[in-house]
Amino acid sequence: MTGLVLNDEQQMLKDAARRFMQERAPVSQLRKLRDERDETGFSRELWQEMVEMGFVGTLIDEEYGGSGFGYVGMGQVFEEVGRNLTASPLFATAVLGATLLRNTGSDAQKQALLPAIADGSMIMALAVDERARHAPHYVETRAEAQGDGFVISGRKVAVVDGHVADKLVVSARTAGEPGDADGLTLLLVDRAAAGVTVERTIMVDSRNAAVVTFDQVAVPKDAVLGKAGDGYAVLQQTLDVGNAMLAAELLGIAQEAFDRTVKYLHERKQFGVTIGSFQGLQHRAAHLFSEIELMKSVVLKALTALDQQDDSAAQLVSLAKAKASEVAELATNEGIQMHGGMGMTDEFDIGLFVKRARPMQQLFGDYRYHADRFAADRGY
Amino acid sequence: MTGLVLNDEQQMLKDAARRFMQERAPVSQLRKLRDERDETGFSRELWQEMVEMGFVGTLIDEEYGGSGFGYVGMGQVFEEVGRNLTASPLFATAVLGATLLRNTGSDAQKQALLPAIADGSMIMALAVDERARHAPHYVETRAEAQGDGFVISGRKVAVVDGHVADKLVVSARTAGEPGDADGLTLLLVDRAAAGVTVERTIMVDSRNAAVVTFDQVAVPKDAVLGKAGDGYAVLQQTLDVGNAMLAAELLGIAQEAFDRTVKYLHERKQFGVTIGSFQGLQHRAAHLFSEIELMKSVVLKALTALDQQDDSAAQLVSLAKAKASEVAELATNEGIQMHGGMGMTDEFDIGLFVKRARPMQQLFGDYRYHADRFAADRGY
Amino acid sequence: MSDLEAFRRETRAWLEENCPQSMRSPVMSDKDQCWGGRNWTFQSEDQRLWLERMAEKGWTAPDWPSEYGGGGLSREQVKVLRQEMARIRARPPLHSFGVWMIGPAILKFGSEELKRQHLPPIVRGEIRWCQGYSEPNAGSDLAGLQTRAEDKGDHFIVNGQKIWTSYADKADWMFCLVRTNPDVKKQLGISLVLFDMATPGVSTRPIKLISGSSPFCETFLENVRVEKNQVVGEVDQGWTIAKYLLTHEREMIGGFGRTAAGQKTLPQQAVEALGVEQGRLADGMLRGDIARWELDAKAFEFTAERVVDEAKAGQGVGNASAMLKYYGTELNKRRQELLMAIHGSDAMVWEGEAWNEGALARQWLRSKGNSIEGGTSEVQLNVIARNILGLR
Amino acid sequence: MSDLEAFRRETRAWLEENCPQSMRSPVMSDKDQCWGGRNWTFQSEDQRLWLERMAEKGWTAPDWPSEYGGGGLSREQVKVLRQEMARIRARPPLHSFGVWMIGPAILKFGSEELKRQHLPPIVRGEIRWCQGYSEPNAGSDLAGLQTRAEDKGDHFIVNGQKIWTSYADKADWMFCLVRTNPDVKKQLGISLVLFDMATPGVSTRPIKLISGSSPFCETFLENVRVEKNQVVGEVDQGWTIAKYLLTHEREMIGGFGRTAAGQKTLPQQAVEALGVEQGRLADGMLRGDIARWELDAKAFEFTAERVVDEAKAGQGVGNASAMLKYYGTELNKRRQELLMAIHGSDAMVWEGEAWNEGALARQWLRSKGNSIEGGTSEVQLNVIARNILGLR
Repeated sequence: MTGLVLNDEQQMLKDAARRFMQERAPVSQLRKLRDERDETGFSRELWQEMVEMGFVGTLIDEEYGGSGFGYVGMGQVFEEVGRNLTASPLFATAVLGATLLRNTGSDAQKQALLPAIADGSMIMALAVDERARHAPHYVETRAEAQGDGFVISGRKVAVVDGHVADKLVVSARTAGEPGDADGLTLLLVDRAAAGVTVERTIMVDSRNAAVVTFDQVAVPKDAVLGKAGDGYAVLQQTLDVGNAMLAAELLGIAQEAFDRTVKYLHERKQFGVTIGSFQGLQHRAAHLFSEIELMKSVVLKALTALDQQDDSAAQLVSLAKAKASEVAELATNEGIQMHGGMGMTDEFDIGLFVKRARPMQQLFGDYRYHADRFAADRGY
Repeated sequence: MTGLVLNDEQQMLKDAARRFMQERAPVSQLRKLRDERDETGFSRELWQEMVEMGFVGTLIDEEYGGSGFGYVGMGQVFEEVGRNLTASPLFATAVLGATLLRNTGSDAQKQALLPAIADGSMIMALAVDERARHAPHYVETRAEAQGDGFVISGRKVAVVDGHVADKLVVSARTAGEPGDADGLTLLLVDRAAAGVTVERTIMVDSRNAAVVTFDQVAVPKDAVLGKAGDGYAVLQQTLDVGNAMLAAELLGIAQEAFDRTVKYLHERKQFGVTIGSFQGLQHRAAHLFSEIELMKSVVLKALTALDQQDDSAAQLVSLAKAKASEVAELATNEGIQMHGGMGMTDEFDIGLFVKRARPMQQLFGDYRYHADRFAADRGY
Repeated sequence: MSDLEAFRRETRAWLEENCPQSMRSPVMSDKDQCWGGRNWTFQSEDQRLWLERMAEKGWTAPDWPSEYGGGGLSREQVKVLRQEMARIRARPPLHSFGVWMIGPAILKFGSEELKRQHLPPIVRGEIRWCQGYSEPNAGSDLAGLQTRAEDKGDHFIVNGQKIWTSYADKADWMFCLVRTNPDVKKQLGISLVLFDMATPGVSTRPIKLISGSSPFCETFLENVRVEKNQVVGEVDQGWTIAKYLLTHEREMIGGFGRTAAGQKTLPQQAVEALGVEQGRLADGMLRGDIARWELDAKAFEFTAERVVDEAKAGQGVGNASAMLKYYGTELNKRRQELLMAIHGSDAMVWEGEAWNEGALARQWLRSKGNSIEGGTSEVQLNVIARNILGLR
Repeated sequence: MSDLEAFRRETRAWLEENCPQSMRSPVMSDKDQCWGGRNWTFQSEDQRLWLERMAEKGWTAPDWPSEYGGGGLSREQVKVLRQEMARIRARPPLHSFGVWMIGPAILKFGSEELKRQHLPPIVRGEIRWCQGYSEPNAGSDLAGLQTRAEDKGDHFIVNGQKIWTSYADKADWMFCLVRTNPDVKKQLGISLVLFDMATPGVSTRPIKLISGSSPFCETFLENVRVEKNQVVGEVDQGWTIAKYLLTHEREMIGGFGRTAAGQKTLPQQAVEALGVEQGRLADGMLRGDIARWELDAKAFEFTAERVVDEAKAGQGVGNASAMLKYYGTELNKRRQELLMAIHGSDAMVWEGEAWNEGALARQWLRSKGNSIEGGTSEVQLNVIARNILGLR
């Protein structure tokens, strides 16, 4: 890729993802899962189809059964996921799980787990936050060395797809105090291990997270991902990848909410004319259009920087996540307001976009978190 | 006064001030002073008229030749000053000087100075800030005890009307370090005293401030206002009164800028219709109207709290100054934008309102300073 | 002792004696509200007693004339009654669109016959009312309503559909805007009519909102017979009454989002959730946004005060209701977004007892409707621009 | 070695030999800009030499055909020339509305005669041009212009008034929009004409702005004779050319407010003025506002990049200029307000050497015009709403 445009391969992936999500996983599917109170909150059948389409293996190297297509590529998939509110464990497993293993896993760990992610047979989840607001260095959960391994105790919240995960990666403290960046260790834990309790939390977006409790959970020595005590840096890398994908998904959400709103402005009549003829709404729509253009640029810039292992990737991810959060909030709020009373009804889809946007804005840090991180990184 | 309405006396004072400023000190007078490059920046003749109208003595008790009319009353005068951009030393002398003497002066100091303020024969100025952004506890200027008095050395900036003052009140450190609230002392200094240098600075609003340098300036013991070392608290009281009057003046500025803008919207034609018929501008004007309504309420609330010596007066002043700064900025910026190219020309008056608003917003703390002070006072 | 003081003493003694102890605590949930009506099930014997005793004195509508069952109190006496009720934290005995909305309209515009028929049952909480204004294709353009009332001599036959009817499924009677003349300017051919919800042809369906279940309903009117004596005011002149009632509604909605007594303020919640470092909220960016909001919220509160004070003093420009509605609802939306940020992932949960069944998220979503119902923010801005600033 | 590499080598060598040393530093003030024209006084002998040498090769207008005095370079060669000039920090040899605006318009729309007459003197910097578009009573409604051109057979007689003419008092010729037909739809009766500023009946007056003196003028046209062969394109068809030029102008203004090379960034200035505590700017509220601005400024910068990249790749929706103009100028206004806040009372001073003669305040005031000139923000939003979103 040269410059801020997609190359042909990336464009093809995007087109394929768009067609697939529209046909196989549109908004109506999320509605169906919700109304039927599906216990997993996603369709296994769809998940297998996403494996076959190659979406799940986008970030996994070919030797482990993936396509090694990179972050810009995966970002295009997530943009389409956002447009269609597609429910699946793609984020928790194919982004967070795959990135952690790829960046820090031992050869044995990669051999054992990456192919299982790529072929859809294993679902993963990352247990990182302990507070309601993202604070990855605030970790009370402890992993005490015992015998040939560790014993983990603690409580994690907002674990996305924790309720269906086969394996969890948990950040635990092998040294230091809550608030320290040093002393954090990432460990692989079987969902089925003794002492692991998973409480499903149904979220406002009709998706799922979980509260996961570890009560004296014993894991072997080789459960450690990377080096014990050095977990924070690799965790940050993974969170950056995660936030870039969240930004891409928010871009899809904002664009789709905006497109539907502009369509409504064209159709809805009041006082004998279409409401899109009112300059008050026109100017707000035009402003929102401009903001979405900015959002597109920062998302693509962050994804590109990750692919190029650019030194400023972390800063650019914070820029992307901050701006994406801000614009998605504006786009979904304007969407409701411009849809008027009809937008307030559950019958219209626009409300589902509002509901999906906020949890994604907050997950791994909201506008304020990333504005602060951006400024600090910029030296002020 | 009961509730948030003016009583009859206050309303009469406001009406008198409005008539007087419109007739005797309208915007054209400021323009004239500017274009003639008047060295004082105000008219002595006008000043005497303001004395005769009783404006100058509004905050001075009757026994010292004033009317003791109170803060709500003086606020009405300042609102009209704001509407007409009236240039005079009213703020520096009749607000800051009079309040300092009234709150902390000894009987002898009051006897000597308050009547001279009330009859217009003496002009005062307050030398408090040393940094470009308001920081009243950041004081490097020192007053060393020497013989029967003090010797002052230091440099003050943004001293409003310092170039015409007969007497200065200066905050100097008799103990502690820059940044400490303790150890500040307020001293009366003759403008003519040896070692005092006043450098006039012509400001963007065609008004004046000064950089005042004190080089080994000797003052007697009785130059101290209040108690040595305890100056910070009384200074804060005076700054609160000052900020309430600045908020009232900003209210006048915002209202006048808004009125002129709405008038322009009614008159100016584009595309064959008045620009006031465009809903995009209508909605912005209506929003601004609402903000100005809020501004009116907080200004009156703060002035009332000062008159009633309410415990929360400081908090309410910060609320008023913050909100007044925010809305005046919006009103003047919208004023320029809605006046279009004509608003950019020096020929139109709207630009003078923009130019006057910013220095007043910043003087003694801008929106951000007072939002911070408000929040801290509210416990967060 | 003045008459008013005597009234205060009597009132205090009467309340002390007649207000059941369990009715002396704040309304905490919908269940604590007493709406009355034919199908009402009292939450408790105390709730029934309290309503009956107050209704007996006419104090469910204290300022209405006593000849229609009201309390017949003066403005000052009503104020004293409210103060004395607040003193012992007495709950309102009755929540009622009858008392708040259609009652005052009937008093002002209705015939003597209508007053005698409808006001006393409202005072006694026997008839519960709902409001039939909005229609699916009208929205902000209320006057564009299409529900038709055909003149059949001594009665009308009404056909059409209403939406956003609060508690239509629980109400006994509806006050309803209908088009009685399609051939004149749209504001001129509208009438306000009253009918029993049990009339054949009336059916309702609850509306589910993005925040979950709601009191709103759709109401379908199919050949509904309405007697001509049930028109409030003149036929075709209903728009004036509708506007009178809308202004009233707008003011109520503009008050949304103030912190209720006993509830923690937004900054207090932030301090609890995030902690304070060196006297300042630990999250600097969030602190800034909270301060901005609170400055505006306080300024708004004082403005509501000032508007009342000015009205009392016979001053003020009037027309404040559009501004209060606009600003108040926008403020509440900002407040709810801040609460979501403060409570983070806890605020994102939708079900489960530990999360109060998603109350935070549901309140947040519900607040989005504040700037739509009762006239959108855009409509309020139009009103300010046209009626106050004269821009058109 | 490719042809382009050969061209690069030649160019580098030529520049090395011909660009005077004093012309190899950034333009720091207006005085360093060379505008040429009949009345130009060169700032230095080097400035004259540099213009003459570049003009000789046609490199003041490198992509124009060499038959009209231009450089005749391909797109790739122009890029190489720019890179090589940037490499030695060579100044532009000529600032010219002729090169930037009317030249390209004549090339695209003008007759062969006009090209031969006007383009070579533009390339050589001999004739300085100004633009006569806006009128006092038109403003955003540019097509509503009232300057009349009366047909007198072989010439027009022009009467009217122009405003916002940059450097009209210094220019030699004007390209000017006039109404040649008042009886058709307003966009249809407009022509673009050229005339010498020395023609009898042309007079100018500089405009003083709120920020002080400015390059803008009013231009008065009283019975000004314009030859018919000085119409660019067809008579009555000038609006198309005007729009072509306006899009161009809009893009230039949208770029305002980027930090120039060597200048301190806004956050750097804030850090210097306020200091840092625990890694964060000492003023938390101001820090938040600066971060908000910088996030938007960076996002805007990348958007400008993306638009160019997409255009190169033949992608993109086009129509980006209105968005860039709108957002860029609003950003710059925010930037200037932040600079005022950062520099506090220092920024409020209007005169005096110690305060750089009020440069901060004057820049701040001048920035208010960015969202007015070249089409107001409101006009840009209209363009986006209509042309991109299809709302009307």
